[in-house]
Amino acid sequence: MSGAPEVLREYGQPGAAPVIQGRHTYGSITDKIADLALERRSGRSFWLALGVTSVLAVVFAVSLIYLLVVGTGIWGLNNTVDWGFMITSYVWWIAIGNSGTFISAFLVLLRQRWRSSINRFAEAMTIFAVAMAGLLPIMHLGRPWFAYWLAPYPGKMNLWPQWRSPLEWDFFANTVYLILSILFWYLGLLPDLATLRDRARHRWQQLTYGLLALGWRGDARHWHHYESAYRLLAGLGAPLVISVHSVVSIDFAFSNLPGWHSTIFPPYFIGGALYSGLAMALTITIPIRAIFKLQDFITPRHLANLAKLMLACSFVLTYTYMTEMFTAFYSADKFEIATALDRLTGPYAWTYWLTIFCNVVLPQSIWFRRVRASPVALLIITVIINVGMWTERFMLIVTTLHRTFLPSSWHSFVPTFWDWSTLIGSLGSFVLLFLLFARFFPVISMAEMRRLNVRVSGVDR
Amino acid sequence: MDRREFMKLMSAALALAAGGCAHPPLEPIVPYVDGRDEGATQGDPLYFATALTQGGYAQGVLARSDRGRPTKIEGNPQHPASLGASSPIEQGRILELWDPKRSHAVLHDGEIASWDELMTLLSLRLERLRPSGGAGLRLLTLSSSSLTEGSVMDAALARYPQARRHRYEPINQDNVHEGARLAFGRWLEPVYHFDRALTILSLEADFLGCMPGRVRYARDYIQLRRPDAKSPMSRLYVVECMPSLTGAAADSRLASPSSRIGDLAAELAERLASGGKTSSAWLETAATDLQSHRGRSLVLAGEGQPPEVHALAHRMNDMLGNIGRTVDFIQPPIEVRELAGDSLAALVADMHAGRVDTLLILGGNPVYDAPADLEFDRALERVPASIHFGLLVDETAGRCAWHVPAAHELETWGDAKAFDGTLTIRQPLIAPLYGGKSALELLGLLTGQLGFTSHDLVHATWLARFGQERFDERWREALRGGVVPHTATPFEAAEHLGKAGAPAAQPPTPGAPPIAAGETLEIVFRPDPYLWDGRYAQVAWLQELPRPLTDLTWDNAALMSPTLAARLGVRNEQIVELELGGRTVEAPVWIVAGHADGAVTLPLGWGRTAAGEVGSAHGANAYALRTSKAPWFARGLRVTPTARERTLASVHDHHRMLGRDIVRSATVAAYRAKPDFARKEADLAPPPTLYPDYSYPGHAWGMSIDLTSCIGCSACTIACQAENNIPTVGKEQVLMGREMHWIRVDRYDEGPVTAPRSAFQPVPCMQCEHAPCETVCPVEASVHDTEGINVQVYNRCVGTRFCANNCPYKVRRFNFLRYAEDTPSLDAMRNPDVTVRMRGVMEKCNYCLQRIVRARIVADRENRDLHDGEVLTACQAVCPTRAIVFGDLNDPHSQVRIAKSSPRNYALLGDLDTRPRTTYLARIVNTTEEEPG
Amino acid sequence: MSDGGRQPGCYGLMAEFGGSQEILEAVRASRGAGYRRIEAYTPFPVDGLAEALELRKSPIPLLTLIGGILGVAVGWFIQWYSAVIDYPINSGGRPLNSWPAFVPTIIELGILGACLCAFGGALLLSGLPRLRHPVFDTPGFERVSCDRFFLCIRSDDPLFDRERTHAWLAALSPLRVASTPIHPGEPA
Amino acid sequence: MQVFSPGTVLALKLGALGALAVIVASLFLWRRYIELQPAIGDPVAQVVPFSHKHHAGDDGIACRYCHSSVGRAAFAGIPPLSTCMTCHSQLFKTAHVLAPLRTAFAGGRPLQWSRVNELPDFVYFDHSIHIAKGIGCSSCHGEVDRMPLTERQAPLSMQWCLACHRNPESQLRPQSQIFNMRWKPPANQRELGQRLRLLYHLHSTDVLTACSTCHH
Repeated sequence: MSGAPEVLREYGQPGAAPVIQGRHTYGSITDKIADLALERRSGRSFWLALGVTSVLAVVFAVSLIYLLVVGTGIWGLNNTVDWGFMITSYVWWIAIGNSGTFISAFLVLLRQRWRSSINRFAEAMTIFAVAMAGLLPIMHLGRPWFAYWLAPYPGKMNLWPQWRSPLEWDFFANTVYLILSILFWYLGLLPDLATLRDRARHRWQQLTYGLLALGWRGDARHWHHYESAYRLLAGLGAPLVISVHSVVSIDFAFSNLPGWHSTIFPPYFIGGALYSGLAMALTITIPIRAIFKLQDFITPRHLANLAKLMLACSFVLTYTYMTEMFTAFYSADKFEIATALDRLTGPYAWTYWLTIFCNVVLPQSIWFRRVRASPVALLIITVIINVGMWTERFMLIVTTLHRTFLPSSWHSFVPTFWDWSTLIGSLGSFVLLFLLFARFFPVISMAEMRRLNVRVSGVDR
Repeated sequence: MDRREFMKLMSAALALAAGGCAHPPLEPIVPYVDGRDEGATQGDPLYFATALTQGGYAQGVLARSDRGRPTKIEGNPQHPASLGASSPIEQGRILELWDPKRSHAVLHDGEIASWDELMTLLSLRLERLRPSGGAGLRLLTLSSSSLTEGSVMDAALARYPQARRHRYEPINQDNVHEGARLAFGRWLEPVYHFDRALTILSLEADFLGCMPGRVRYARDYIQLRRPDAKSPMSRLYVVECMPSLTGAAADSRLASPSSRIGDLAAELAERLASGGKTSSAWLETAATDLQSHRGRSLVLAGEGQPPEVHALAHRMNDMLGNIGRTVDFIQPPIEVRELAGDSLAALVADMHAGRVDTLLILGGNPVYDAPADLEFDRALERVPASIHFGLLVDETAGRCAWHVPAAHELETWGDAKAFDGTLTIRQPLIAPLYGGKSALELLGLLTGQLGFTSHDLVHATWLARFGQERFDERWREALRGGVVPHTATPFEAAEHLGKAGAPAAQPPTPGAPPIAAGETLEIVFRPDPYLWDGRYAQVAWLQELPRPLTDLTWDNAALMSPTLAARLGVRNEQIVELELGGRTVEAPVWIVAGHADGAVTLPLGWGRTAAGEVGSAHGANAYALRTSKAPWFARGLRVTPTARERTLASVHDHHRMLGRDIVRSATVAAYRAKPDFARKEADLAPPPTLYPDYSYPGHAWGMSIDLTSCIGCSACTIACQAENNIPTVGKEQVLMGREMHWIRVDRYDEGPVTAPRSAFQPVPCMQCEHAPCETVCPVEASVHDTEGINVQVYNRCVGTRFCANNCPYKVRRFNFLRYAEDTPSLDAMRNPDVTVRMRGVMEKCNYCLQRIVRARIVADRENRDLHDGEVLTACQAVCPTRAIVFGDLNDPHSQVRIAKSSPRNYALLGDLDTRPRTTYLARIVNTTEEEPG
Repeated sequence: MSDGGRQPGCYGLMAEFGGSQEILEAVRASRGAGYRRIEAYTPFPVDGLAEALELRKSPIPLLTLIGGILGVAVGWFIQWYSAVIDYPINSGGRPLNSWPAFVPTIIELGILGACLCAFGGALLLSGLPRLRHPVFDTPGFERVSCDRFFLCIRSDDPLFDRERTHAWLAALSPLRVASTPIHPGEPA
Repeated sequence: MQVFSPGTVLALKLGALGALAVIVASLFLWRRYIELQPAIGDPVAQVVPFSHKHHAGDDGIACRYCHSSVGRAAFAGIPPLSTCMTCHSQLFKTAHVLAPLRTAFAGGRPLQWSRVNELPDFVYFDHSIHIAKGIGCSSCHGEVDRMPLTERQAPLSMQWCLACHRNPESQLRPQSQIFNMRWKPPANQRELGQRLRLLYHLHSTDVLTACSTCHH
């Protein structure tokens, strides 16, 4: 079967950038990607990034240790606003993870083969983001060491979880999501780990990668089952990701609070999740592409495709913002209207308008081809969108909580040093994990790139 | 933290760790419920009737003792000043007892000395004074109504005829006594009968907040404020400067600088005497109303008003035929030989003149709270031997040569009179924790009866009074009930009083025309409702209890009206310099809606410098401006704004209802016309639900809170705090919004900001049947029990805080830090029936579950049902006006069922279909105006 | 040369190819020649290879379905049993058997069961993990994970004959043909 | 080329097994370590080696002679030293083991006994109601009169408490048997228990297993 005609069928956009640049063979793809992990000849930019993120990871660790020693009171929370930065970050992280799954799973199902170049990124992003999303709510508990009480197990207390709580659903959704993400990622990684094992220069590399590769030998039977399982995991991941973020939104919508108690929340959150995840994928891809010189495999076409998807999500979000306001005023419920007005004009109104600017106004620049073609412009935009999406969650949480039904108990939320340090620390730790991953594992699926290469270029060598 | 069971077992060992050696008093004490037997001391708590005094007036209490450890104060139902209720201060005094910062040792010039050393030195000194008859020996005491103290003092003065006894009390009844003298020629005290008065005019008399007998007065007052009863509702007029509890309760309130109130009183008296017209419509209405209720009306003046105003009030009552009906006069329960202010002034003059050789300060803190113009501290330097006796090493202790640790009132024997003269023999609950002495023991030195305990002396007093016959029986009876029967001071017969003398014809107060721009202002000193004159500054519960009408904790402030603040160009929390007669004090501004323009109120009792870690360095010291000539208000205040700020910890920032039907109120007329005005859709029939209702076949606990009766005194908040081991969190945490009170008293203002009408609303957990908190808890920490209580299982809680978010009433409280665990020194004080919550768990009101469980166990042991009233929640028990009723909703005859059958019954935020078990009775006011709001 | 028998000391013969089309053709040819125990090793999934090898349809979808059903069943049972039977507790006045509220957890557990079965099934059916395997001893086999494609005719193929099979493979014009040994004492 | 030699594979397999064993063992040890109480069946050393066997078993002193409040209060009661001294001012006046008792009594200080049955602070157990409703001493404390040094007999875990609260019939005794250390459920205990449950007016199982029954 020759590759070229299929390429034209799939990417029949005249003038579009190719998905692989340059003339590559199986060997050159392998050399390029595997050597990143095995040789580790890293540039200054890498070490600089590693240094900065390591410091932030230490900040994160210190913040969490201080939290465990002193208590939840180190944050700016109070008896009126019981959730703050941590839950904001939690929703933000899980959203980013969701989009990673979207890129890897949905695009598999939709046979978007250009995803091959970025799916490993996206999956790693998912895992690290979901790990953060798992860690933060546990740390947010008053007594994190009892988090296992959310799991059903036959214990000395004869007690079970309270199944009606969305937090319980959340516990299951996130756990399952993390497990599935890791399995999906690991399954895809197996052939590449075998490559590293077979090309390892050092004995320890050989042993480590060899152990992780589980003895993968590229048997046609392996590939046969592998492809079946991979497709099924993608198929399971797709509804899972929808359910996970629906459940996250129900953490809020299940309540009776004006501003949260709304049926638009699941699609609202899913749209937002895709949006912020795509932005984060770009935010990560663009510098990594530059640091590791992966321009051949991650081409302007990938960046443009992601940017266009992001623009589409921005419209989904714009729609939900409008619906939210419309519903509030149309409800004629005085509490709903008060919350809506508070968002528009209250003490935290700046978060609302910042959200609108970052998530609605700014992305309109993606309409311009020059913006789409410029990695730097895209990087700036996506970073701002990430900020905007974080602000949106903060706005949703804090503006709802700080003024609820009884004016007597209204109280503001003011973040403390530790709120900020935990937030920034978690960001740094995420990037650090990502850098380490990029350093020790193939950042692009070599097996998939080989297949993509033969299809795109027809070079069967 | 030590384990509770261990504490139960080893209370003695533990109290030792708390800093002293705790054991029961040596002499037999008598529990409130008879049938005491030795075995029971190891088990259930016992209650002992005793009394706590303030300003010399006794407030009868029942003190709970858990295996010898006093843990809670309840009111004494048999005591006339209590009738079962108490004020926040009495609740806080249990913490005063256990305060680890109490003085532990005799000090000489700041160094630890011994009691024997002091005795030796004093004896020598007294020996030397003996020949001169004790010239140069002075005693300074607080006001006292104790028979024993009086007789011991008399005995001492008999041995030292040249010695003198002085009395000082910063918040005293001098004006009351002097006012009576102006009117009747004698020092007398009025006793009011609010349960008979249909029209009441208060001339800055805060009879609900700070008068002796206030707890009883609140109960009496509310007797005629029951809209569902057949009787007519009384109407209360208040004219005052700073809004007080009484002002907030008023049906018609006039804000006026304190100095103007005398003029108003004179004008009103004139109007009542000779008819004619008054200058203001308000006075006119009040006058008409008073006149139409002759014999059933009442005019009273507050202790801050000059004697002339009191005399005017008596005269008006006389004219209205109220004397003998709504007001009676008695000999002052406290010993009045001279006015407190004069007495101190005389002492200080002698001290300055070097005529004082040995000064015994038997209580009180004059270095801190004496009038600034007397310069007590400088005078003290001229006294060769000064001995301070007190609970704390306070400001005065630091300036005296000697300090003797005092025993707490719960540690000593004594006796005292209530506001109406009823006598109580005080019995101790525990032997002195820190080796403190009673004043009586110290006085033994003067009488030459060294070695006698307070018990011996009190016993002797009563042996003389009761006589030998049936003494033991009467003694035990008096101790058990907490009152000596039939000892109320008889009322002065009207014919003996004579006509209330008319004071001078001209306006009796210094002329105080309305304030014009640019003129100096007036400063008003009021007692802090909880710290009083400052003596309770070390009690963290009282520091953290939000002040009614300012909502401030941990600080006082220069309180002023919005208009004045605007005129001065100052904002909340901006520090201003207050200058009066060359003395200055800095205080942050706090704007109070309804405060009189032209005056600034600075509450007394703040700015302590030596009141332990808890009490020191909070607020501004008003005594620095207070002089003996103008102890309550003074003109000539200059306010200079500074650029600095002091953050004030207010617990509520918003006081408007914004059109939400939170407190539902109406006038009597509107209520009579439409009795179910408060009922909205959700109150008439529960909103439809998909779920079948749960059945509660046994008990179904419920609560009703009458907003008509609630006077906002916050006694419920602090009683709950004491009952449920609720920690205080400190100013920083209050500022962050983390106060822990399980029942808070919300205040909502309606009407113009210059003259708002305030309504109080106590908000505990509503115990919703459809509890929004429960369904969101992932670990079954917040669940319902079979009797409908929304329980919080602390040990199961992981602290997601979703429950608190989802609570529409925001009554859940989270232990953000180790609030309770960090005060192990208070472990011995804690209620052993209530789990001390750890860091990271949620807590909230549970209808005093421990009391229900205890009562249920007792009933089950006896194989019977609980009867109505057997379980009282702590908030219900303490409430002076019985606004809170708790009981079984399944019992058709229960008080709570009856209360809830009122057409005024409504559920807070009932539209949410939370089905709260706690509901409110709408607020009814007796205004002549249109329906408020 | 018995059916299913294996030549002692020899796993099979390996032909090494440089491209995916070549090995596809070689597999098809070998199947055509009657070889049945053929294995193919490739650096990426080659389209059509499974069909050429006439591999059975993968049972993993079925396994996944079973896993999903099991997950759902466990999810439903544990919630119903704990909330209704084992420790019934009144939470917010909701019925004990609040089945609509149980659905999200049931879904998640269904997905968990399915994904564990899919992943576990893939490993199990592939015989992984297996760190040692005779084919690793084939000379040059380390490039199978890079750019080489191997066709193996196992020694237990009924038609296997060291010389004739070697000749057959050589005729397919591979880069080379090598023998894969089995070390004594090790399972094949 | 094989990456893993047979030896390496074996080592890895053994290593995995070993790691599993270590994890299981440390979990087990950790649970032992966090246990508040002395182990079941471990006699607890006391400052005075008080023997229930001697006092209650041999001498036949009734439980309530010392634990006087057991029927009237939550706490069964530890006797004041004066109770000990009723006899020991006459008997064993000079015995060495009783020296701490005499010293403490003379000094007016309590003896520091070590707890045998410890409940967490957040659990409220009331002896009197259990006695009143037909639960005998030995149901929880075992045959104390056969213990030279007292030891814990029951796990006192929530599960253990619940087992009885869910099915009190299995343990209910007639009032005459409360202090009988040898009481064993008779063959017809089910039927007897149901009758006693009615007689004692026990609350429903819902009430008995409500959180608020033991936690507040």
